[in-house]
Amino acid sequence: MIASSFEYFAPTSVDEALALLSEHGDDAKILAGGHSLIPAMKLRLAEPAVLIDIQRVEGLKGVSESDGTLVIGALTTHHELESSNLVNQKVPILAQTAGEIGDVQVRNKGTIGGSLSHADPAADWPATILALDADLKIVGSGGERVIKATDFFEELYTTALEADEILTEVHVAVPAENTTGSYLKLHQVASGFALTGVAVVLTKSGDICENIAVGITGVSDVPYRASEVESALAGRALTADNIAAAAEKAADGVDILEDIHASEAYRSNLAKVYTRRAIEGAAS
Amino acid sequence: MATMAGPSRLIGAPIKRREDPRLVQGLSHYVDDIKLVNTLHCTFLRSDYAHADIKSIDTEAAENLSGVVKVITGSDIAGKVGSIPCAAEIEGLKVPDHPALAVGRVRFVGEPIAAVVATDPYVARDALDLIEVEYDELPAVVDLDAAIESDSTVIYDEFDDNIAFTMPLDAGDVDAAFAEADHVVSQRFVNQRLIPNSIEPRGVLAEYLPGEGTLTVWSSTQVPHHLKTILSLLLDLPEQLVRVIAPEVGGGFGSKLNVYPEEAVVAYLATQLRKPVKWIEKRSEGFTTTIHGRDQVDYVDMAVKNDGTITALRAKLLANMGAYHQLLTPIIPVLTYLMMPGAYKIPNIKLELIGVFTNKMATDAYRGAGRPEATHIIERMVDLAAQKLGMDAKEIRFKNFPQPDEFPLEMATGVTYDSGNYQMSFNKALDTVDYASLRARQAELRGQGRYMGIGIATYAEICGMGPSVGVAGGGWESSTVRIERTGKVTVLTGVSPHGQGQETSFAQIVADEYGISIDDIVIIHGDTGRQPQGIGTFGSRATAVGGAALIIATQQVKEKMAQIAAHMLEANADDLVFEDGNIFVQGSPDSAVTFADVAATAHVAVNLPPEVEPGLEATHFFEPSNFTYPFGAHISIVEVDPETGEIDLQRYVAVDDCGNIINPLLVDGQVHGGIAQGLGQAMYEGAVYDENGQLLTGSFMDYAIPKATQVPRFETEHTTTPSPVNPLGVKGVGEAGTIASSPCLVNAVVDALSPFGITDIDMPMTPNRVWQAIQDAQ
Amino acid sequence: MKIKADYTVSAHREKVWEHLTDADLLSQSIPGCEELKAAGNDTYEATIKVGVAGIKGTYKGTVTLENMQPPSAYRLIVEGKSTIGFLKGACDFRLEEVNSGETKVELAGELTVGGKLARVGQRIIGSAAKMTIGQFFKQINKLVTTDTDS
Amino acid sequence: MNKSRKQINTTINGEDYTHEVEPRLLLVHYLREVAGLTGTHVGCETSLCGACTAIVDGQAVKTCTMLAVQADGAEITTIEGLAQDGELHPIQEGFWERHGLQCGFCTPGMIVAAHQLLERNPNPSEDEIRHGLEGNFCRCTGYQHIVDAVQYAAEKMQG
Repeated sequence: MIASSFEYFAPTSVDEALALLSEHGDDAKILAGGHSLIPAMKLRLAEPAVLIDIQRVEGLKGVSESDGTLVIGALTTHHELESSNLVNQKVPILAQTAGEIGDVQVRNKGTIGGSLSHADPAADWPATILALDADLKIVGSGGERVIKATDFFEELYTTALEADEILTEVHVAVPAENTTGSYLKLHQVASGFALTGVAVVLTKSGDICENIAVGITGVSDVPYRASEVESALAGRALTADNIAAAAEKAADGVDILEDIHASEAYRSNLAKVYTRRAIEGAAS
Repeated sequence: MATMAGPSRLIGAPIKRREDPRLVQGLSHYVDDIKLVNTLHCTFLRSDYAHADIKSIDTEAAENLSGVVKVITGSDIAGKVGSIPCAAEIEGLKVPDHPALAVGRVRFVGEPIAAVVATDPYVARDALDLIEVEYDELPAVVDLDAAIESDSTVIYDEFDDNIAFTMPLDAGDVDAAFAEADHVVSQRFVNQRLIPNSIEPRGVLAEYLPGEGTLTVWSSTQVPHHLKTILSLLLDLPEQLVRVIAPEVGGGFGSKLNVYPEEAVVAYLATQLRKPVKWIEKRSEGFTTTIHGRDQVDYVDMAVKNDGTITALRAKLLANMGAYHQLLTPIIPVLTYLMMPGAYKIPNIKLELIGVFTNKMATDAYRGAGRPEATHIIERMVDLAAQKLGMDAKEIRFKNFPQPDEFPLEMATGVTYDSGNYQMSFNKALDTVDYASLRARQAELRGQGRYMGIGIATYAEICGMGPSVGVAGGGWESSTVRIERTGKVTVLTGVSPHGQGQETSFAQIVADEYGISIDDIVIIHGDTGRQPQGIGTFGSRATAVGGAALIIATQQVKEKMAQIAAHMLEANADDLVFEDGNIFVQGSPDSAVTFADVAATAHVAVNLPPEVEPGLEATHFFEPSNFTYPFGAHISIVEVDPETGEIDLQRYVAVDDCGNIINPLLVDGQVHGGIAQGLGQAMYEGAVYDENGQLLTGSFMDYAIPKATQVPRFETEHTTTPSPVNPLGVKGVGEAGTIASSPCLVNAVVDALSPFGITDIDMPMTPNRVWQAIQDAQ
Repeated sequence: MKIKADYTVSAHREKVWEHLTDADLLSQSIPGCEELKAAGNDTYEATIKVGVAGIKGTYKGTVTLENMQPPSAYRLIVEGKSTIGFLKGACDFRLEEVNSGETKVELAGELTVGGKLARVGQRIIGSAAKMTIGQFFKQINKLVTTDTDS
Repeated sequence: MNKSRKQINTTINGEDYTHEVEPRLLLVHYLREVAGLTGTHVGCETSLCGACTAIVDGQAVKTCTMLAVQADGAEITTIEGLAQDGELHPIQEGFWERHGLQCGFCTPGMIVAAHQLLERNPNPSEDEIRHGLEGNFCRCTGYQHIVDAVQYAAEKMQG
């Protein structure tokens, strides 16, 4: 309940934050909404010597549209994404995903950037961000770079972010008219994290699946794109049989998590069933 | 009774709670809200091991931390703080020494080893990380079946095995009944370990005044009087100088019906340091070291005839005590043993109850305490028998209920059910759900490949904990009624409510009896300095025993008032009526004296009838003649998703008979909360230890208590069969919902999955477990 | 918790053996190893910062190598404790030369954790262990190949 | 340690507070121990139970998962700030009228969460109420009377 002592800094600009990060290196942690970090600190599972609170950094909040792309500031809260008219109109799966995270109080405070950077293997955002093929803007002392979501999640709780970098923006291309999405999740009943969460982004041409992206969280150490499912369905008719056959591949080639809440076999089953249902949901 | 009460205005009415204004504004005081000047903060270092010898404890670095006042270990308090007591008296019971801080050996994860006192709770926490403990790990005893095998590690050197006690029963002729049975059904049940998790954690604040020699302890407890007595014994202080206050208590569910090491250590530290000392439990501590509930493995056989008559029951009950006995640990499974027949007349019963030590936290009273286990066993067995006979789950129950005119009914287990009409409550439940059409709907859905299930649990339970012969530490309750000089009424009760609402229901009882406004009555509880004697609130006893004590004390004072009023009115006391704040001769309300005038007269004491002493106060100790036996019928409707194992709970109907009802609003609240906790056991909750005795469900991240989205709307109904064992005719309702709901839900899910050939499923029925059961059946 | 895994290292078996059993090389390969000093009998006192991302704990304890059968097999025993709990592992390593110049290392063992780590971390301990072992072999492979190249 | 203490300014229930605090001080401890407002409770350590819910800059938050330093400059409303001039807030009244509490420990957080819910959705369905209160545990009531209480308040607040 009581964290270890730390030095606290509240920079107001990205540059200031980066300078602090360079100065304190591995000893420092970035504090965004705090809803992953503070619980870990209270249990003393995490004991950073320095906390860099970026809440007061200008320009990292909110959603805007520019050239067919939604630009989401890293400090945008789950609640803001859930309730934003722009998001609900342009990329409703983002709002839908946000609404599945934690509870109201957590969504009020937790941020998309914080969640993605923390990379919990059962967090919701990674599935959807992968399915939307988002770009992530990262700044560091060496400058700015943009990487694909598919290159972002590396290992358990480990991302492509270097120690001196901060995720600043998430870029999501506004999908075409004939594209629909669906995020479907089975909650671990205690924590609310995903036992399995499946995000599907589907582009239809008539009854044919023109393009499909499936992001899955909760099933493996690292959230992943179910590429076997995608290739099994792309270019085919969206019949119940085709969808079911493709969804059977949802856990192919994946190292599946096992814990007291769900066995490996059960998670594998959930991945398939939820993938099928999410595709059906997106296709209907 | 000489005097007449006015028309009953409040008993039976849904009066809103008088407790609530302070609570909804955040203005009440739980232990942690009480701030005394110069308070020191205590925190405990706890064992990471389930079973280990302590080689050394190095506290030096912690002691040197700025702000740390004191660090103590088990050896520092040996001989100064007594062993944590167990009140159970069971023949042959092994009672191990239970030091407040471990000495030499630890026996469960979370066992306290050292206490740190600091000027600031943050510093106290920092100090914990500076204490070095060296352990020699020992094999941990975790599995109940394995613990009683001859090759098991034995937890106590002084005992031969891990068996804490055995209790046999052989009533009737069980062997003959099984020999003559048309069918025998057998099943092993696991009644999983639960963690109570009241939302307010435990907490203690103790202050010692050396001049006066008085120790005052504020504790989040259900039993302040027991705590007072036991603390005086543990610390060797005169009992009269120890005062325990249970301030606002944020839920207990049995978990605070106890005396814990932390209470003893904090009180001891206060006497030594001569400053107030406070400890507030962290949730993670609550998970490991506040008592757990249930944890039985039961092997059961039932003999039935072709017509559905149950002729015999045979069972071996393994009950997990954990590593030490807490206050009532061994008693809890005895309630299972006593209530094995449930709502059915079963003449032949053979039982073997075995209490088993393991390297886990102690079990003890958790809402329902032994009866949910019994009800689970009998209600599941009845369904299994019906399934085997091809009989409807409804019919087999009617077949085996006793008739209403058979009560009081002595059962084969030795208890006597006070009153009952099981047919009435069950019929009401069946009518409410329209049972026949439900079965038709189920058949229709099965045709569509959908798995709907109807679950029934009819139950009888034991509560109203008393008489004293059946309750460790006493089964009576005490109440004092005092009418102040101004005519305001003070009630002092020995019960110690922590959410049950007796400040309201008890005031209803008194207001009706005196014909005065409820606003003129104050109910004081939870303070041994103000109400000198009492037992406490547990086992759905507060109204059945404490309310009974109250009504009698109320009437005793009323008789005296009537004498004084009769003297004032020059009338006969027998003719007086108490109504609307006045006392008058029946039929002559115009020539009345006010209730307040009579109170003033009693205290001014210059115009009293001869032989009448001044003052208006009476104390009554009520000793009930028997327990009470509430009953009822719960029905639930579920649909199971066979692909994922998810359960959709669509409807839950509860018909409970708790005797007379004082306040239906409070009764519904108790039933709702009870069902939610039973539902938690059925669907979500379960303490999981690994093979080394590590608790894997040590936080709300892994241990699920039901959330608002995870429970349905409950439909509650009642029938009323008064109890003959107390003057209010009440039975108690705090646990009924918990007792009936878990078997009701398991029966529903098993019913839904019966097309797969599934006959039983363990709790909690998580999606994974349900899905796995379907896989295994296919 | 059972641990079962295999890794292929791009070096001959003797070379891999050497890297897996030499204190200096081990200390360079064990992720988060801050100190590893010999305490006799193939036992080492170690200080290791283990964990994932921000959730790291510093464990002090011992690393013992047993049943040494160079260059094909040994048993590794790790015991450590920190303020958030303890961990104990015993793992059998089998080295087998596959193809030419490649060695397959098979691991089979048990890991137990206790204390707060077990209570709140059960969801991720298995994955974290797997990841840590993976990082260890990645580093071994790197050291071995650097060594070979030089 | 003093060098790292930070001064924070907050407005709590309309009153201004200024204190120097350790950065690790949790907001809930600031409210309870420094500002003396003990209506906000601590029920768990893992940001799940919601007993510590207060409103910070218009958002219901779990004050056990926020540092006091993060609240510098914030406007905070706790349970103690809801009743006005001795009149219960309609949500408090609803909890009283509909028996929405038993032990009362979760109640302040529950009421504050309900406050946020009704602000965003003045006429919620039962389902929406249950979802809106998912971050607040109650072990006593089974939630049904809490739902009823929020419905009572919703009706009353809409006039």
